Amino acid sequence: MGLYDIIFYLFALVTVSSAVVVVSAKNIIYSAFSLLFTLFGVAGMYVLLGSDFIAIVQLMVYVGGILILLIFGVMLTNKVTNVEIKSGSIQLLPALIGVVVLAVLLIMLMTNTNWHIQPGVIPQTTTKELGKLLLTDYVLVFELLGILLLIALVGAASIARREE
Amino acid sequence: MLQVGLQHFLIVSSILFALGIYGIVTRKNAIMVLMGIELMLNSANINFVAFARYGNFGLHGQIYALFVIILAAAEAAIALAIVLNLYKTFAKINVDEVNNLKE
Amino acid sequence: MDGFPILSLLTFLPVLGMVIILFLKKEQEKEIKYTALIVTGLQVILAAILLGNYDYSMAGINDVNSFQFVEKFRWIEVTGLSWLGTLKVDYFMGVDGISVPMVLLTAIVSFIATISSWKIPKALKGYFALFLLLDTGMMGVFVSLDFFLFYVFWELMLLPMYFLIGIWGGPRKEYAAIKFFLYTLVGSVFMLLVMIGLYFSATETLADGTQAFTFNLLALMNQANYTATGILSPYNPENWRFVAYIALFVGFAIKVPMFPFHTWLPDAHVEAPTPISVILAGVLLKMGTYGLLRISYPIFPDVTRELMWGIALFGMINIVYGAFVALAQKDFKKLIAYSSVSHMGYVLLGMASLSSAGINGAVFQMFNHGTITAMLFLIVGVLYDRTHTRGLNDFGGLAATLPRYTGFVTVAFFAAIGLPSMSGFISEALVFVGAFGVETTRTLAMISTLGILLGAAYMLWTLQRVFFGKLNEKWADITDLDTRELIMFIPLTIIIIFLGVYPSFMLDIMSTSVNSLVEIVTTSFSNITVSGL
Amino acid sequence: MDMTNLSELVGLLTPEISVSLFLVAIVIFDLIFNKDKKILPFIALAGVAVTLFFVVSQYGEIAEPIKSGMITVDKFGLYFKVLILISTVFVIFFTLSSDEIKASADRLGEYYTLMFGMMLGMFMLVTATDLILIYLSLELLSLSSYVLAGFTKLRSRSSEAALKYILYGAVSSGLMLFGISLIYGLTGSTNLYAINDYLLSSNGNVVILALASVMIFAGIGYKISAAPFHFWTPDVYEGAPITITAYLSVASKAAGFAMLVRILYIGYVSVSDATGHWTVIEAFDWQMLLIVISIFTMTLGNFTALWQDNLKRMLAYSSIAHAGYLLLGVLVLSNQGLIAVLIYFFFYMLMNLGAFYIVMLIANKTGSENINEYDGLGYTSPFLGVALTICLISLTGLPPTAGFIGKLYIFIALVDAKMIAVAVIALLNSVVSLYYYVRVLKHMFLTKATETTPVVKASSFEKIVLLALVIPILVFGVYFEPIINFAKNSLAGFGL
Amino acid sequence: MSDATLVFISLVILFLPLAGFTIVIHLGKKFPKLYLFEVGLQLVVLLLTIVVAVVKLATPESVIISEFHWFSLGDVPLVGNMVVDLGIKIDNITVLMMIVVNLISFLVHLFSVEYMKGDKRYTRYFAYLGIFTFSMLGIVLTHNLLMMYIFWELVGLSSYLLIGFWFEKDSAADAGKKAFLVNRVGDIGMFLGILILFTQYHTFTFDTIYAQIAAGNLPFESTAWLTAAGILIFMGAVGKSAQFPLHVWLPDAMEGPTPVSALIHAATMVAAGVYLSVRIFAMLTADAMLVIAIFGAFTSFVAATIALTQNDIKKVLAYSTVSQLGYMVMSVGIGAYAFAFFHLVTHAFFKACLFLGSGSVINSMHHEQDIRNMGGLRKKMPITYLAFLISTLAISGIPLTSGFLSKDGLLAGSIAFGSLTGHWLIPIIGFTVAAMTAFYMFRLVIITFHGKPRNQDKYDHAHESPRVMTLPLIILSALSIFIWYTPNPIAAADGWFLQDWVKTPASVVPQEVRFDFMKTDAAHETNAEEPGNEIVHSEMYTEAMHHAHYPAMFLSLALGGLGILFAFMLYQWKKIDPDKLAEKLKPLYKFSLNKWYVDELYHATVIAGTLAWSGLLSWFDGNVIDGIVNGTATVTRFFSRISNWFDTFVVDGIVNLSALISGFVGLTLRRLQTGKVQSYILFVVFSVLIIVLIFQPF
Repeated sequence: MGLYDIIFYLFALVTVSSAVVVVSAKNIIYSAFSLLFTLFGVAGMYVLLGSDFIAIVQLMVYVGGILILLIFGVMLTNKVTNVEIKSGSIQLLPALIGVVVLAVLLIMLMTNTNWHIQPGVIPQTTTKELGKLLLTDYVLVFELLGILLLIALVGAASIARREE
Repeated sequence: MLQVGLQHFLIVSSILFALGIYGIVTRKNAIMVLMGIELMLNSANINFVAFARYGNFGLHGQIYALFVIILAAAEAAIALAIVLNLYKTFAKINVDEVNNLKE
Repeated sequence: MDGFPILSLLTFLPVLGMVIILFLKKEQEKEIKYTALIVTGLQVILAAILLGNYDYSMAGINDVNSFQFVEKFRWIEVTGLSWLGTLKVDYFMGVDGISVPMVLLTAIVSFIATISSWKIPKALKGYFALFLLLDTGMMGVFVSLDFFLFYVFWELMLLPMYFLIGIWGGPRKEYAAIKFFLYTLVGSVFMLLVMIGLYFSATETLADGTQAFTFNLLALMNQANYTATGILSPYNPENWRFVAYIALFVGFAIKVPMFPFHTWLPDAHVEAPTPISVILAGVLLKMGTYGLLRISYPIFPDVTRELMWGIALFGMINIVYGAFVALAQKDFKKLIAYSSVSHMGYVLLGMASLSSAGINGAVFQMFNHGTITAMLFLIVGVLYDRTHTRGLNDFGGLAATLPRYTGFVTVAFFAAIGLPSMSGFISEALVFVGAFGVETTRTLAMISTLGILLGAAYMLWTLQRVFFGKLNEKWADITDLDTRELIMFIPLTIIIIFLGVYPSFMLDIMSTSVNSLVEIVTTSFSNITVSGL
Repeated sequence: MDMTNLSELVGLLTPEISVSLFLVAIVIFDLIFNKDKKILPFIALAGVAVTLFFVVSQYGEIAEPIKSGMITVDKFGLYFKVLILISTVFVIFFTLSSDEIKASADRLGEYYTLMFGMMLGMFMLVTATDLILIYLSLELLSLSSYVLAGFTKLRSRSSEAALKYILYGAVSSGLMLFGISLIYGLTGSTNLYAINDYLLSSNGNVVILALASVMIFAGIGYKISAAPFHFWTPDVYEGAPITITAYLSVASKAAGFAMLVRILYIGYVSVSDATGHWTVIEAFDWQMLLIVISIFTMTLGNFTALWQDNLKRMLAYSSIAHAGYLLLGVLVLSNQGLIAVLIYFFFYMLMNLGAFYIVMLIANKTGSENINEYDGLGYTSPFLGVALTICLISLTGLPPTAGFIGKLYIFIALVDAKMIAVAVIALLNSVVSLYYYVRVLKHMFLTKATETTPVVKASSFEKIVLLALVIPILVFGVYFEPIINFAKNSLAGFGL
Repeated sequence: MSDATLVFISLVILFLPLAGFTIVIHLGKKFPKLYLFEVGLQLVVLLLTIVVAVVKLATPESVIISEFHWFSLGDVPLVGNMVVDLGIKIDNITVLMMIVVNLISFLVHLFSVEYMKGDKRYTRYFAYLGIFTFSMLGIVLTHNLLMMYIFWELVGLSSYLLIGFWFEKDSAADAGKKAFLVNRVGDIGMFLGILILFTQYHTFTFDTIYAQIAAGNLPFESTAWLTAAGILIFMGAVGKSAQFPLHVWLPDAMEGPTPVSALIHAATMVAAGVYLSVRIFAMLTADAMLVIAIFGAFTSFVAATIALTQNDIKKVLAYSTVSQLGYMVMSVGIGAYAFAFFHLVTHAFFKACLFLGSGSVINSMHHEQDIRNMGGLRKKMPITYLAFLISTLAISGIPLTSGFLSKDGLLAGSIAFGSLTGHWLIPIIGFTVAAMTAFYMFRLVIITFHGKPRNQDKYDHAHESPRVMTLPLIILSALSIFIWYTPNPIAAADGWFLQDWVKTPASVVPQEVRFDFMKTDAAHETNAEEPGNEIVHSEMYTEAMHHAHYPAMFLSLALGGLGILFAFMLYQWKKIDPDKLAEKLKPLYKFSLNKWYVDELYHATVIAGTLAWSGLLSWFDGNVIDGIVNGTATVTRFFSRISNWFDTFVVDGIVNLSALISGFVGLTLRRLQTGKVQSYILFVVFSVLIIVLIFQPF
């Protein structure tokens, strides 16, 4: 068990345990902050998997964008004077059964499947290669995502905007 | 077994996925549900990157992860907008209480 | 008559009338009525012209060359459909001895129903528009020679019927209407499946020499046209012909209506307004038996032969059961409705014998039942118009105040009983001659004679309860038939008696075709094994 | 990839580019003509027209499918694009007379923008042959529709619909994404052709393949509202503005089916014989899955619809049931079935749009879609009554309406595949469906009009739009050759 | 006169009454005098009939057949051209029967002019008479079974109309219905018999069928079927001729106007059954004949016993009619073909006379029908009395009357039959009935016309009927004298009637199923091959008949005389007190009778044993036979109610149940739609899991 492994387990532990908190904490703020750790953990995984660029993007977009957005959402939907940030849970038992079965099934399959494993070179810097791919093979998707973001912008604005 | 390989990442992603779904179906607060969705997407992303790394499929997996992250952002934005709007109309955001449309 | 599309005209004239009516204003009631009257009158004239030009010596059934007034055009043709090759649907109409009586019947009954509709209380425009659409549907069924076309017409009359019962009907009209609709739809969906199955089982040679799957009924009657592997092909050892036959049979049987699929009929009849009951009993029920003769018999003669006893059994049950139930009725209209069940049983019984006399009798009985039952429903309608009740025990002694009406009632009732000199006798007698003459159905025919007795019993009992005995003072001052009503009754009476005295008029039309049908149904598709599920 | 590839790509994507440009144009015009938004529908219509031009010209040029990277341009896709464009035109027309949308007239720019966003998503969806692109297109489509479903945001039911829609959609697409990731892990690619190659050559790992397939199907099932992935449908259909409901029920469902056909017939197929019958890989029994799903879907849709008093909701369930019928065309795994799906969709589009339009016109007047509002309507508003009757009869599948032809073809495909039992179940289902469709007729015609019965006068524009839907229903009911030819030609170039 | 002319005139005879009916029924309302037209028409018909009869009987051997295709079923596969013919056959029997029908019909027309006067449907009555005459003539003239059946039913219709003529009375309407229905039972049998024959021979024509049978072509290749066909067709006669057990309608039918009873329910229609039996005689096998004989004998006995006690003048006559019809039927069954027909003719006249006589009495007594209220009428109504008496003598079989001739022959036949086959019961019954007949008829005469008036008030108002009513009586009673039939008042066989006109046709059935005495002698072998060629019976039978003639004559005379004597003893001379007799036998009754029968006991004055037996049979008739009819009706109604219930609840129920289930399924499925999106999502997750677990190939 080398350093790599130890780091993995560390990240895995952080990711999973904070994810557990995310989905179980009563206080929504706790959940949000746990999500931060989860996202960090996942970013760490990316690093371990040799995709530094994705890790950075993960941090920037998720932590810097999505998470902040969520926290804003929490704040906007709870009046300051009447902070009701605790939230309950519903249908725990069926959910637990379903999720446990799902998890066991998934883990069994993940471990028992004969995956296509081929040791290959790990690129040192992925950013440039990614950039190239993005503008050649995936240029179509790239453009599409542009429009998607525009749509998101327009849509979010349209919905969230205060009506006169 | 302890030697970290593809399976390990996959197990982590599986757990994240399961937890994500758990969060989605159990949390009352709409925003917490959204967090669950993010967990789901993250788990898929781990898969993509891990498969790309271990299967030597090139960088495609990473690209997919990138797309998904962007998409997740867009989705989160719209979802939050909808939640905010819901809050304005219903003055509540507990998903289970928003059930006027049924049967 | 060459080239003159008389069948299309007959079929679509009512649609034309409907369009005219739709363009009229709601308030122009007179114009609307007369349009309908003229259209149906023209239909009668056209039917008469058709009969005048009809060549009695040509058989039809499965040979296009001996069909008459044939109109055949390529309607839909799509080529190059992967392995399907060509998909085609023909606009294919023609008449033979089995359809001509039905065409006549449809024209006559529609005309009389139009007169009977004269006093429809509300929404005349809609009523007559739907009525004419219904007319087209019925006529179309009887002249179509392409299964697809047949099916389209078959379904076409469902909706108008639904509305006609549902809007202009009695107190439980909605229930009756939807019941009718659902029942017949169940039947027709099975028919649809068989139609598709047949489509994939036989091919027809096109003008350019290629083979194409076909809906052409005549092509489907030819064993040589079947492919080796078609699902309903007799050459396919694992064919589904038996099942398909049953499915098709159920589809038609619901329309007939055959026990135990008959329960829609009393409801529909009782709730429908008089003219619609007339149409229902007069024409619609015949579509079922006509379908059996036109489609089931010649296309599945092998299965027909296997199942003739079963069909006869159901015919017998219809006869006896219908009569028993009729006997118990307290509602005049319901009684007539059940008598229809009983009388249609004769048609089934006759058909089941697969003999010339039986089938001739069956077709003739279809016509006769059409006219007689139409009259019976008119009779109930006339009485209901005046008294607003149909309870058999609410009347009594009406013969004293309504002598003219009672006269027609007596004629109609005795015609229904099968009194000689009236048309019903000949057909029923032929049915029995046919059914008795074949060993398979002999016992059933003998049991069915019970129906003759019971039929007389309920009819005479009704006659007695309603018309004889002490006059119920409540109805002391109701009026006898007026001219309009006479106009409805007289033609029917004349037809009933004329055909009773001179049945050749009708039998000559059909006998050539029927004999050909008997030949086909008893001999073709032999040497093949019918396998079940 | 060099510039020739790129220009080739541009050449192949003219319709999509057109849509995108008009999308941007709408945004810009919306900003310029801030006060008067009347011009926007015309820009939208122009956009549809131009796009239609490109689609049609592409249809004429393309003989064989052209595969380029993540997309495949073929007539099959173009058929669906035509379908989508036609329904877009009608939805724009609907919008013009929708009171709901008029109430939010100041956000009309967003409305059309998002509609074009949906359109673009659908276009990409029917063109894509790469799972990632499929996923992203699906998301583009979904994101736009989430917003549109909640477009009348001040109405609580609209907001609720949007929330449910997005949560449900996000989970479904999340499942699909996870499935895609598993497929990617198994095959090393997301390209359907490559996946197919892999699946044909390898025969291990069947369990994980099944899981991935089902997860992907969850995404598809959500889009086509197949049970048990349909739950969002009734709630969202009821909550969303009717124009959007109509659009979702037709166009977005069409795109979903195109996606299903692509994935199934490209990704999973193993043999396609000369007679047009297909076989899928043995590892996962797609056919049985689809049979079960289809029967379940139509049964659930029909039986639940029996109990609906809200017409919009009833139509939602009916559209679920129709998804079940449409699945029949897919599951027979034959060209015949695909033709049936194409034909069915065309007719389904006409009748469903017609029905929704009338429901909308009536709701404009009454503010409600409750069936009791329809009592006696056939007398006060005969035109609408008759038109709705025709649409509903067509939805039931009775001749002589187009709906019958659609059903007929589905059953032709079924009988051809010897799936008699399935056909019988489907037919009995259609009998059940009759009941609730006719129930509307009952309320319209069999119940007498009272003074509370609204008199809904359709404007001549509305009448023309309605006639443009209803007349084809009747005409195609008796003369359907052009549509069959169209479908057949579109399938001739189906890429494999 | 050529055959063609004869046929033409016959057709005119057939259709004139129909024309009369059509005209009178349609115009009768406007022109009430049209009844005269109808009467005149009937006179014309009668005259034409006489012409035809005279011409035809001049050449007794000839048979004229004229037929045409009624309809055809075309070229039927396996059979060839199938044609259904209608046609008429004029032979001696036909013309004799035509005379009977038309003569009585005319006389009844005449009688009715006065009798029905003042009725509100006066002209319609005559129209109905017209259609009856038409129908009856159809039966007489036909040469085939189908036409026979057709007119058979039409006769039933006219009978229905006439019985129920006073439909305001429930009893009349009921009786009409009952008559029609009971007849239908027989008709169905007849119809089935016809079907058997048609199935085999594809024709309805008598002669063709007989030719085929003679050629050895049997129905379904079996003599049993031939027997069955015979018995089944005979069932038609059972109904129409009111044979046991279908005789119940006839007494009720007396609800109709009395002239109608005379015409239809005494002379003509009810005799149609006998006529039919006569027509099918050639194809009857021994078994069939025996069945017929037993039916006939039993009927005659049952009816006679009942007639003993009846007090309604028309009921007595009705039961006597039933009894006499039983005689005729029995006579056919025992092979005394000629005497059956002979008795038919003679009975027609004297029974019509009796009925018209009773009508005359009833009319003058202001519609009083109970004989207990009559008496002494011979002084008030001498002509009626005389006519009635002559007819009564005839029916009782007193020499010099026609009845003596026919009855004697018939009884001789029965003795011959008994001696040849050992079935002695039949002659025994025959003679018993003869005695009873004489008794009850004289009882009727004595009670009605002799003695002292029992109801002075009614008696005072009674008067002799007008001439238009007495004339028919006179004519008919005159026809009850022997001279019209034979010059020899004690043996009919020598007369022209039997010698020249009516001859027994040869049987066509295979030898082995004939009675021994009917087997063809070698000498007749060749003749027998040609059906229709009328020959007398075998030597054996002729000889037996010959031997039986005198014993039969004396025995019947003795018994008849005894009966009459008894009647006189009881009623005229009061040597025996009928009431006392009844009193004596009271205990025999008690255990089985209710009050109504006690009443009957008081008024019935018959000898002890017969009395008890009569009451028992009357009870049997009222409760068992009618009870069976009523019981059948009850059971039928019960069944129909069950069917109705079944229809409403089971058949409909299944339909509604499936609708209910549909609804329930919908309701359950609807519950899934909770409105909570998270539940939906959970459902989706579970669905995915379940699908994977089901569809993955572990």
